[in-house]
Parts: sequence; C-alpha cells; structure tokens
Amino acid sequence: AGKYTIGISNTVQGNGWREEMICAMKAQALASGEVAKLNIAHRNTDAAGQLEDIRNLISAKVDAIVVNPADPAGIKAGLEEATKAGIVVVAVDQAVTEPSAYIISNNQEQYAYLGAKWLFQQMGGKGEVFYMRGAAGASADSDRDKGFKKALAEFPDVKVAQEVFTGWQQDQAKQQILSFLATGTPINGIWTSGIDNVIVDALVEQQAPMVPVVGADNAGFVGQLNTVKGLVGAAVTNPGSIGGAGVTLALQILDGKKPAQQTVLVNPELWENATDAGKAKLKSAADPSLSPEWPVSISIPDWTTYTKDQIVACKGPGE
Amino acid sequence: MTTNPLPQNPLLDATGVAKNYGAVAALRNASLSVLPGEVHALMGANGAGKSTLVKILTGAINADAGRILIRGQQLDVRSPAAARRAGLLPVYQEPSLIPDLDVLSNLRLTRTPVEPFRAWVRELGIPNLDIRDTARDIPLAILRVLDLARALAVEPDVLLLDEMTAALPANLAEKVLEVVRRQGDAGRSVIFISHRFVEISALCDRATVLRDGSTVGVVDIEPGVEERIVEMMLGTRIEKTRVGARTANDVAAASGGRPRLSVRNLQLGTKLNDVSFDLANGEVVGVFALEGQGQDELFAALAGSIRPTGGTIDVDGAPVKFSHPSDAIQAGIAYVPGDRTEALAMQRSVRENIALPFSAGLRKWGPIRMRREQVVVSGAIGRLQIDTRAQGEVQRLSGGNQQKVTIARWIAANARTILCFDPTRGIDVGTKQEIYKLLRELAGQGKSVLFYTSEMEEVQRVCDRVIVIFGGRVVDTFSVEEADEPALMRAAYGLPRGARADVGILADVRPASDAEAAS
Amino acid sequence: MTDIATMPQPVSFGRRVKRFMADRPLIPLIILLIILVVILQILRPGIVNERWLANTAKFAIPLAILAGCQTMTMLTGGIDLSVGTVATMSAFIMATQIVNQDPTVAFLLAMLPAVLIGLVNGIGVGVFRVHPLIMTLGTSLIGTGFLQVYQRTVIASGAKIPDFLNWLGTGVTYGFPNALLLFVPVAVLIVFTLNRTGFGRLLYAVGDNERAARLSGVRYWQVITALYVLSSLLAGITGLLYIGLIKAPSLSLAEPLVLPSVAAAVIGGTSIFGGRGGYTGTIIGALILTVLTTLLTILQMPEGGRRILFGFIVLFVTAAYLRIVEDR
Amino acid sequence: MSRFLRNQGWVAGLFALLIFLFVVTKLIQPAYGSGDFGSLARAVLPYAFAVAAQTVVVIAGGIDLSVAAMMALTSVTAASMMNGASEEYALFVVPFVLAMGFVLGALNGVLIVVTRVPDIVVTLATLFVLQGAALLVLGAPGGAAAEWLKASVIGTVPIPGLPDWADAWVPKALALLVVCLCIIWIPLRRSRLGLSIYAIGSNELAAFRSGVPVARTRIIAYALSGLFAAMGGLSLTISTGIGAPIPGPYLLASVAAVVLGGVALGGGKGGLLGPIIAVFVLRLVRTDLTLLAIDPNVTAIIEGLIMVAVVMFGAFITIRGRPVGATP
Ligand SMILES: Nc1ncnc2c1ncn2[C@@H]1O[C@H](COP(=O)(O)OP(=O)(O)OP(=O)(O)O)[C@@H](O)[C@H]1O
Ligand SMILES: Nc1ncnc2c1ncn2[C@@H]1O[C@H](COP(=O)(O)OP(=O)(O)OP(=O)(O)O)[C@@H](O)[C@H]1O
Ligand SMILES: [Mg+2]
Ligand SMILES: [Mg+2]
Repeated sequence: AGKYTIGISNTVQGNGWREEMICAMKAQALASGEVAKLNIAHRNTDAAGQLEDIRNLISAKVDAIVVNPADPAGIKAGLEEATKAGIVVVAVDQAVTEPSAYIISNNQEQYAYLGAKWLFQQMGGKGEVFYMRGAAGASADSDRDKGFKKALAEFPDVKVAQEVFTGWQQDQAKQQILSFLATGTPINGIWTSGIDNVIVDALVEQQAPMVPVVGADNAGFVGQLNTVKGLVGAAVTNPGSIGGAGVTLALQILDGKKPAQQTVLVNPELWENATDAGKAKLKSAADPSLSPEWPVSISIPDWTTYTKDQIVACKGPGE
Repeated sequence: MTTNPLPQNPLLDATGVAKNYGAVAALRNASLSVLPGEVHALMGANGAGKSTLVKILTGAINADAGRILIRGQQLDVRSPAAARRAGLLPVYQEPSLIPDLDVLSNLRLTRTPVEPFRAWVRELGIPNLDIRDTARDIPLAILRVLDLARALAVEPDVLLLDEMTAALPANLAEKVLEVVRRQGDAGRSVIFISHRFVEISALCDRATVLRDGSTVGVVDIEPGVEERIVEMMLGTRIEKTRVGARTANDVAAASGGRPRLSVRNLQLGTKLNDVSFDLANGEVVGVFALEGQGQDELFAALAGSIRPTGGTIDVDGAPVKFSHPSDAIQAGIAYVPGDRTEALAMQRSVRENIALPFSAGLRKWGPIRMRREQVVVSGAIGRLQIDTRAQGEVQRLSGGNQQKVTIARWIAANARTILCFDPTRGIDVGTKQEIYKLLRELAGQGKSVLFYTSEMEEVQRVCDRVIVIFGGRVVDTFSVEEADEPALMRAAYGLPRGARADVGILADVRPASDAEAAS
Repeated sequence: MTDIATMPQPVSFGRRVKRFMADRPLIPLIILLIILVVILQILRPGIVNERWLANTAKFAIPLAILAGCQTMTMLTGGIDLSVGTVATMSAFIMATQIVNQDPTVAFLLAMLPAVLIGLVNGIGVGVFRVHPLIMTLGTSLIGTGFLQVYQRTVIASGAKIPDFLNWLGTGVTYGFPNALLLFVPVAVLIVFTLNRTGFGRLLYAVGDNERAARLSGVRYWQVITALYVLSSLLAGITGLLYIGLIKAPSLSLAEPLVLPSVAAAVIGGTSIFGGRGGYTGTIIGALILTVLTTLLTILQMPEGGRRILFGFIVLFVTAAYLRIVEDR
Repeated sequence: MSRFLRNQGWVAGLFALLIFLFVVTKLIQPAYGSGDFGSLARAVLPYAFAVAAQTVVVIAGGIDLSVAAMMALTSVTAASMMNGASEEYALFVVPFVLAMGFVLGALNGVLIVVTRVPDIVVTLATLFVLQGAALLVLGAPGGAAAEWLKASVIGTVPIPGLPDWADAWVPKALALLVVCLCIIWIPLRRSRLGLSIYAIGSNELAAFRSGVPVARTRIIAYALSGLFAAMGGLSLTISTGIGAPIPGPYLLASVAAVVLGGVALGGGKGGLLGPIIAVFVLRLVRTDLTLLAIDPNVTAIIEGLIMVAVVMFGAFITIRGRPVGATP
C-alpha cells in the first residue's frame, strides 16, 4: 500500500537496545502504511563499514535513509552523497555532522547528567561512586562521560572510587563488580551506562550493602527497581523506540512536512523508586513480558503510532 | 684410537665436539679430520651421532663444546649460510628443497647457478627434469639427487653426504657414487655417511668411526677392514648371524594351505599393470624394483591407501576391497612405510606410537587397559631392542630406532601379514641383522611378509621368493637360490633371463619417473 | 626399559630446579598464578579472601570449560571459534524456552543447536577438510544469524533464568561455588579422556601426524566429527552455566570468552599446531587469565594503559613458561 | 597451460565468480553503474589492505591477529596528527604513519622470534597492546584528515587515450589500491626476500638449511604486514575523515578472505591476487544482499554459508583432484 522505500543502517548487532530500535523502525513503517519496503543494513561494523552500507543503500535507490551513526563525523561523506542523490537522511540516537541530514536523537550527555545528578543527591552530596562506563572509545560513551563529569563538578565532595569500562557487556560488568566488592572498598553509589541488572544481581548475591544504583530503563532493571528489597535506584530512559521516531520523521519530510529545525532532541526522563510518585511511575512502566535487555519505553508519544504487539512482533511491511 | 700420521694439512679438522639434548648426550667427544681430495667415510651404528656431527659442521645446530678448524683456521659456523661461505655443503638425511617452491626458485633461494646444476642433474642420471616443477610433486629419490646436484653446482670444498644413497634405487645410487668419486679425484673432499659397506669400500679412502657419540677410531679403507669397523662401531654388541631362508622342506610344509594373500591382475592407472602373485602363510616374499616401477602403488593398494582400478585381492581365499587402511588392518594386513615421518607421531611417546593401532577402531575409543598395554608394548620394545632412553618423544630417537618403532607397532598388534617397504633404509648393520632375524621369526610363526628393498643383498638374506617389478608389471619371480645379483639386476631392468648386459651402462635406460603417488 | 642416561658431570642447582620444573610443567604455571595473586594482595590488601576465591572460581570455571574445548581441538591442530556462539545459543534458548516448556524439553531444545553446529563443524573439517578456523567461524556466523531470527519470535514471551541454573551459577555452599559440582566431573572427564582413553590417544595422534594415524587404521573423519560434537556439547553446557552466573540472556553472552579460551589453552602449554598439551595446564591458564582481569580492574589507570598491560602480561607469562619448560 | 591451471586455477575460478556476481548485480539493479562500482572500490579499500597484511604473514607460515588493532592505531594516529594541522602537514603524516606501521609490525616479528611464543599468542597480546595504545592516542572517535587525502579516493582517474565511459570505471580508490599493492608486492615477489618468505612458510627447517635467515625473514614479513595494515588504517582515516580507536571487523574478514583467496593457512602457498579478488567477492555479496533488501539477520546466515560453502567446494575439488590415497 505504501509508496516509499526506506533504507536503514545500523552498526551494532546482538544488543537488546539496538534490536528494539530496529523493531520499532519496522513496526512504525508498517503502522504508517506509507512504506512499501524497508531495506535494512544491520551488522557489527565501524564507520567505514557504515559508509559502505549507506552507499549500497544509495545504489538500491531508497527514498530515505534512517541511520544510527557509528560515529557522527565518520559517515559525513556518505550522507552527503545520499542527499545529493535526492535521498532524505535522518540520523537517530546520535547527532551527525553532515548539515543536510535531519537528526532525531537521544541526548546522551543529558542522559548521564540526569542520572548522575540524582545519584549524587541520593548520596547526600558526598561519598564514593563506582563509575561503570560503556565501551572505551565509543562516541556515545564519551558523550555520556561529559554529562557525568558535569554533574560531578556540581558535587565537589563526591569522588570516583573506581572507573571501569564494561564494554557494554554483561559478563564483564558482573566480573568487575564482583572483583570490586571482594576488595571490601566502601562505596556509596553506582552509576552504570545501562549494564544495570547484573550489578543489582551481584549486590544481592554477595549480600553486599545496597547502595543507590543508576541504570537505564531496561526491562530487567525496571523490574528490579520494583521488586528488589532495599534497592534504591533510578532508571534513565533511553528509548530504543527512537528508531520508530526516525522513520516517522523521514516520512514527514518525504511528505513535504519539514520540521522547523534540523535537530529534534528527545530528552531523557528519570524514573526513581525513592519517592511514591516515582514508584508509581516505575510500576506502570514495568513490563516483565519484555526481554530483560529491552528498554521498557517501547514507544514515544507523538512520534510512534504502533502498538506493543506490533513492535514485539517485529515485522515490517511486506513480511 | 688409531692415529695415522697425516701427510698433509687437513682441510677440515674437528676435535672434541659435544652436544647434549637435555639428559641425552648425542655427541660426547667426536673428532673428524678430512684431507684435501679425500672421500672420508663417517660410520657408526644407529644413534651414534653421525647426523648430529654433520649438522654441527654445517651450522644447522650449535655444538656445546669442540673446536672446528677449516684450512687450519678456527671457524665459528653458526648458521648454514656461514658454513656455505666456508665451503662446507651438506646433503642432509631429509630432503631440503622447499616443498612449495619450484626447483628454479629453490636454486635462486640458495644462489645456486642454474646451468651447472642442470649439468649435474643430467650427469646424475635424470635426463628430463623440468625445473619449473614444484618440489612437492617430485619423488623422494629424485629430490635427494637434486639436493646433491644443488650442492655440487656451487663446487664446495667439503661435501657432506648423510646417507645420501639410502633412499636411492640401485641405478641412481651408482651414479651418485661415480660422481662422488670424481669429486675426490678433482681435489675436493667428501664426507660420506652410509651403512652400506659396499659403497664405503668402493669409494672411500679413510673412515672415522663413531660409537655412542665419541670417535673410536680412524681407519684406512683396505680389503678386509669391514670386520674391524663393525667391531669398533658396535663395541661388544656384535652378533653377526646369517639368517637363512627356509629350507625346501619348510616351504613345502607351509604351502599346503591356501595363500594368505593372493593378488590377481591388479591394475592401477598406468602405474600397475596386471600384477599377480601369491603370498603364503609363513613366507617372506621380496619385491625388487628400480625406482618408480610401481612398487609404491602396489604396497599402497595392498595397504588400503589407494583403490586399485582393476583386478582382485583375496585374503585367505576371500575377496576383499579396501577403501581405507583400516580395512586392510581389519584383514590383518599392516603396512610399514619406508619413510618413518609418514608412520610416526613424532611428538608422542614410544609407547603411544606402538599402541596407536589399538585405539583406531570406533569400538576401541573407550578407557585403555593400561597394564595390558604396558605389557604388550614393552614386549614389542624388547623384541626389537629399541633404545628407549629418549622414549618420551619419538622424535628424539635416532633414525634407526624410529624405524624400529614403526615395525614394533605391528608386532604388538600381532598383525598376520606385514608389508615392509624398505624397512632397513638408513639402518646400521647390527640393527639390520636384528630386523632380518625378526622377519624370519615372524615367518616361522606362520606370519607372512611382503618385503620391498632397495638393497639387493637383503633379498638373499631374508626372502623365500622374490618378485621383480618393471614398468608396473611382474616381470619375473625367483626362488631365493636363483636370486643372485646379476639375475635380479637384469630382471629389474626388464631384460629377459639369460641375456647378458653390463648393468652399469644400462643404468640410464630407464627414464626418470615423474610422479609417485603413494610414498 | 627406562634407563635414562644421567649426565656425567655434576649438575648445578639452578639446572636441577629447571629440569625438575620442565618435567612437571604445571609447577611453573602454578608459581606464576601465585605470583599474580600475591601482587593482587599487595595492591589491595585484604582482597584475597574466601569470597574473592569463590568469585574467581565462578568466573574461571566457564572459561576453563570452553578452554577445554579449545584444548581438545587444538590437540588435533584445529581451533573451535564457534564455542562462544554455541554457548550463547543454548543459554538464550534455555532462558526463553523455559518460560513455556517443561525443563527437560527446554534443555533438549537448548542442546540441539550445539549438536548440530558440532556436527556441521566436524563434517566440514573431517570430511571436506575445511580449515577449522574458517569452518568454525562460518558456523558461528550462521548460528548468530539463526539466533537473531529466533530472538524475534520470542520477544513476546520474555525470558527467565531457571532456579537450578541460578543456584549452579551463583550459589556458594560452605564457601565452595556450586559450579564446582559441574566443573569437577567435567574436568575429570576431560583429563581422563585425554590420558586414558583410545579417543584421547587418537586426538593426539591425529594432530601430530594424520598420515601416521591413517596408516594405523584411524578414520580421521570419525575422530574429528566426534571431537567437534563433544566440543560443542561442552560449550552448550557452559552456556547454561554461564547464563546462571550472568542472569541476563543477551545475543552476545559468551562471545567475549572465545579469545580468552584460546589464550588459556595456549598459556597452559597446549600447542596450537597439535599433538602436544593437556587439560590441567589449561585450567591453570584460565585461572591466570581470570586473576589477571581482576588485577587490571583494580589498577587505577586509563583503559588504554590497562589493555597494554594485559597484552604484555599475557605475552610475558607465555614466554616465561615456555622458557622454563622447553629444552629439557 | 596445465601448470597455470594447477597454480592459478583457484584464482581464475574466483575471478569467474566475481564476474558472475557483477552480472547478478546488474540483473538485480539494472541502474548499477560506474558510480556504484566506485563505491564498491572505496568499501574494498580497508579490507583489501587488511587482507594484504594478513596474506604476507600467512604465506610466511604465521598469522597476525593484530591487523585490525594496528589499523585502529595507525588510523587514530593519522587522524589526531592531521587534526587542525595544515594540508601540507599531511605530506609528512602519511610517511610517518606508514613507517610506524612498519616498525610496529617488525616489533611483532621480533617478539615472535625472541620469545619463541607461538605467533597466534604474540599477536593476540599485541592486539591488546595496540588497542590500548589507540585508546591512549584518542579516547573517542575524532581527529581529521587533510582534504587532498580525502579527495584521493573520490572520483575517477582520467586515463589518456581511454573514452570517458571507460574512465568512469577506473575509480581513484581502485587505482590507489592497485598502485600501493603493486609497488610493494611485485618487487617483493621477484626478489630473494620474497622467495625466502615463501620458503619459511613452506618448510622452516628446509629454509634454514638452505641458508635463509629465518628470523630476519619472519621479522620482515611481519613488518610488511604492519606496513599494509598502516595503509589500511590510513585508508580508514581517509574515507571517514576521522580515526576510531575501536578496531573494525577487519581481523576475521582478513582471515576469511585469505583462505577464500587460496592461500593455505599453513603457509608457503598462494599469492596476493586471490585474496584481493576474494575481498571484492565478499563486498559485492554484501551489496547484493542490500540491494535485495534481505532480512539483515538472514544476511549473517548467508554470509556464513557462502564462506563455508566456497571453502568446502574448494576443499572438495582438491580432494577430487589429488592423486588417490594421498592425504593432505
Ligand atoms: N633433539 C634430540 N633430543 C634428544 N635426544 C636426541 C635429539 N637428537 C638426537 N638425539 C639423540 O642423540 C643420539 C644421536 O642421534 P643422531 O641422529 O645423530 O644418530 P645417527 O648416528 O644419525 O643415527 P642413525 O644412523 O640412526 O640416523 C641418539 O641417541 C638420539 O636419541
Ligand atoms: N589396549 C591394549 N593394550 C595392550 N594390548 C592390546 C590392547 N588392545 C589390543 N591389544 C593386543 O593386541 C592384540 C590384538 O588385540 P585386539 O583387541 O585388537 O584384537 P581383535 O581381533 O580386534 O579382538 P576383538 O575381535 O575381540 O575386538 C592382542 O594381542 C591384544 O592383547
Ligand atoms: Mg644419521
Ligand atoms: Mg640420524
């Protein structure tokens, strides 16, 4: 029924967040009724590999490309070529430097700032924090680091007890927290870059003193915030459904409804279980039926129109 | 030690060379002195340290102690390249052409001039070598000759030949001997290692004898010196029994039943043509042939390594078809290849190598009965008198002892028929005697042996009958009494019985064989 | 038959120690391990306690089992890069199937891809003679693809970690991790297989000299197929243990263990060219790597510096070990 | 002729496969033209250099796991040096980075020779070291590339005497690749050094006995590998305009292409042409899968299947073509 072909380029595979993003794109394309075919290039690669994928999508003569950039600057050349070829380019999740591209993005710096600030307040503005970052050298990680450092500067009495890179890998994070707990070093809070549920597991298993934990809105962690006794924590939203929003934006542009600015930022929210209002919010957000790695915010108001069943089915047009 | 007054200054003079491999002393106190223009034999039983000495002299390994003088100057040969510069060129026991390069590239690699090389190759009896052939595709015997030609082409002062003739068929070996002798005449020295006394006495001026890593004597080669050399080589270990073939009575008694192995009209591409023969229980049948006449294929087919294209093989009267060596083993037929690197897991222990066939079948994959295995293995080791000082890894045994392990495996497995392909290649006289005796003993126990050899005299020592193969056909069968050297030689060259011809001249008649699939 | 010729001259103490260790290659490895633990204790006094030991064991065990797969394949001159994918697949399938299925059925379903991948690997390597590196890399790509397709079908049903696996993966009884209940039998089985069974002998023989094995009646493809199936099964079981430990089924769960499993086997003295090595060394290799990871986590230095240090330590440990063990 | 087929048959077959894939591509997307071919050439660039780096050491009988990490390090070094620098400064950066790759590669070789640790472990260790170093150079993707460098892979090469439509099929990226590879490979192949590299890969002992300086040759092989990897790193910086410290998927891709290209993983056999054609084949397959809009998860399955199938097929024909009974 649809008339457009949309190309999608993504460079991380096998991670719940990215899977949700892809499924949101498919579900939104289907729900919009405007898309005839999705052309998805989805694999583990670097900026050069993404350039290859973008150029292949140009060769495939798609109408629009929605891209989660491996690096904001690294794919500039490809996006420029796409625009020249008359293709609408929308970047999701992270910004890109190509000026002709539209951006609908999670604000990574804000993500880290929000969570860290809440955490430091919970710690009473002083004490030691265990800082569990993402993958060393990834651009999202360095953006988040900026936000974290900004919050840290506002609380001079908070110290980083230890900084580790989890590589966004569950097993590595778990081993790191267990090793750290075994040293007996006292800490007052843990900030994670979204590898969160294994951290809570470790605290429970080791019967270590519960300290406030900040993570992302992954289904597993949100569930823990609701059920684990003594756990105080906050989930900062980082919706994978931003992918669906990207498709919506691309379709709007194709239909001639250009947004006012090139960049649309989706600001994160913070759901904490320290207050009753927060608890209620978390309760309503929790979704044990989702895979624990999927963010629970499976839709973005105003931007996505699919149902939960549609995103969970993960089917695009023509499938 | 016999000290000969030296009439000239030695070209090469090594003294007090020692080399230890952990607990094993490969060389203790070896010395060697070679005069200009001399062909000097280096002799010793298996494991005496000959190859080790050659490797030290040519920089392939470094000695722990010792002094090496070349033309009176102390030289430190730390690498093969350094030895080469000093004018020392070896032909090792193993072929040393690079398998994946063609011959020409191999020459360029060693900066060997091509034209002299070609001339030497022709001289050595290989008229039609294509130097663009990849070394891997060239048969072993030819490779050995190419190694020699490559060494000759740079006109070395001292040529070191380590069992150069061991893997060669008679015709090629003869050429090599001729060429080596002329080297001596031309004023260059040759160090010549061989276990064959015929070659030593035909060729060499003097001999240095090693025993257990030490030089025990230097002798001039003169008629009758063999006994003395053997004495020195083996020390107290002498037991020179002649193993005779069975008497006519025994043969008659044994050949009553059906043959153990009966081959009819065996065909294998162009390599084997209409081969038929029988092998009875309790019989040792010799196979004699020049290089590349199809003997490799014959053995491979009987061992189940390759499938014949025609003809039948019967075992105990029942027809069999082998598609894998395990089928042949199932039928009680074991194959001992001539090349021991093909038969042994070099990093594994003597015990594991001997016990290997026990675990081969799917049904034998379970727990091993260690005690029983130990008994069987040590029985076999004892029977072959394997020197097991370095038994943790077979690669540390000397060549001769490795060879024994390949046979011991099938003694332990109690195989009824053994196909021995040149089992005495590169083995000292003492060990050879043991192997002859063993084969006869096996025959005495009713086992049967098919025995290919490149040495004619072995035929008379062990076999009951000899079949001669030429051009992929069985051209003649001799009983042991008839199998004298001239008769065998003539048959091997495809001449009818009774024809008279001088073997030496005939040696070029046979074109160089181009490929050899099985060995 | 054992008359090892002794050296005539007196042997210095250093040489004797060296020879002693060379004959028992485990001892230098254990010493290296102890040195690392001591360094750890110096950097963070008090860290080496019962709880730390249990944690270290918990993480070393899955690594050690996967390294066991590598040890066995490396003995034949191969390598099994698909173990990570296989472990991930069985973990993921177990966690998602247990929601709606009987545990036995879920278990069988979880082991199914392991058997299949092992079989395909074995046939590819044993019959078609594809290089093991390429074969297992290819099947692991294929397996990952299938897993991703599968994942989409189970998003709606969610995932759950069975209590038993949870108990096995994280539980500690009298200070001993429950995972030892799985590991000790597995380790004994591997060591016994390698040293005392015909199959183990064949692994060594095939890796050392395939032609010799063939001439002794060994059918290469049988050995190789059995080997890769066994390796995959072990990897599958490791996956179940690992999901009990991590408790978060992701599509790349066990991938990070693949390269360390190779490294553990090599550090433990198994030759990647085949024919030489054993499992006990591998176990210590896995412990060394696990302790090393902790050590580097504890060090307060930039991530780049940590990786550099990790690389150098792995190199140094292997080189030191080789130096001690070689030229007996 | 028959010798040519025996030696080059695999490469010829691969080339035929490539042509076939071009035909398929044209059928799927009739508009596929010279511009798209230029895209393909640019995509091939880093892979081709990675594969060249791997090929040299594999021929020398080794393996280099640090190829991708070396590319990352050289790429971030180039990008951070050119960041904010003048256009002319890049004239210095390029040779500097190439020399750096050469020296670091040689260091790999020296470590292998001196420590006598198996190459797979040494390069695994240097993988971590180089990754760490890359992170120290640039903590996150960034840096810049000179405009003239970026322009050097965009567009086509006007060749005098050729009509415009033909020029359009000679993208600069392809020309750059051919020139860089040939400048090193052809003289190497003809030299004694090249023969020595083949010799140590084919049979190290025989090479040593033929007077080849084995250690030096091995070090040079790794140095050349480092040089090619540095070219790959530069090509990454040139095409993306930045440097990224996390290595891309070039390691496994390089190994796969080396094997697909007919270079035996044992060493001594094959050439550079086969692996380069294999890179084109693999990239073109990806293009086709994208053009066909195949489900991305299925894409992983298909890529794995192709890799396994082609290698199995190759193994199958070599088994058939071998004289009966001989084992590899
Ligand atoms: N790498 C090694 N490690 C341990 N022992 C060794 C090693 N190489 C050789 N030896 C031992 O040194 C002795 C001499 O070996 P060498 O190969 O020089 O004998 P050889 O005289 O050439 O015998 P053959 O005629 O059987 O080839 C043997 O006892 C052997 O076991
Ligand atoms: N594991 C072993 N350890 C020691 N000796 C063994 C071992 N296996 C077999 N043998 C010996 O090898 C010979 C052949 O035994 P093997 O079991 O192979 O015979 P078989 O004909 O296959 O017997 P079966 O038909 O019962 O399987 C016997 O002398 C036996 O004692
Ligand atoms: Mg010898
Ligand atoms: Mg020897």
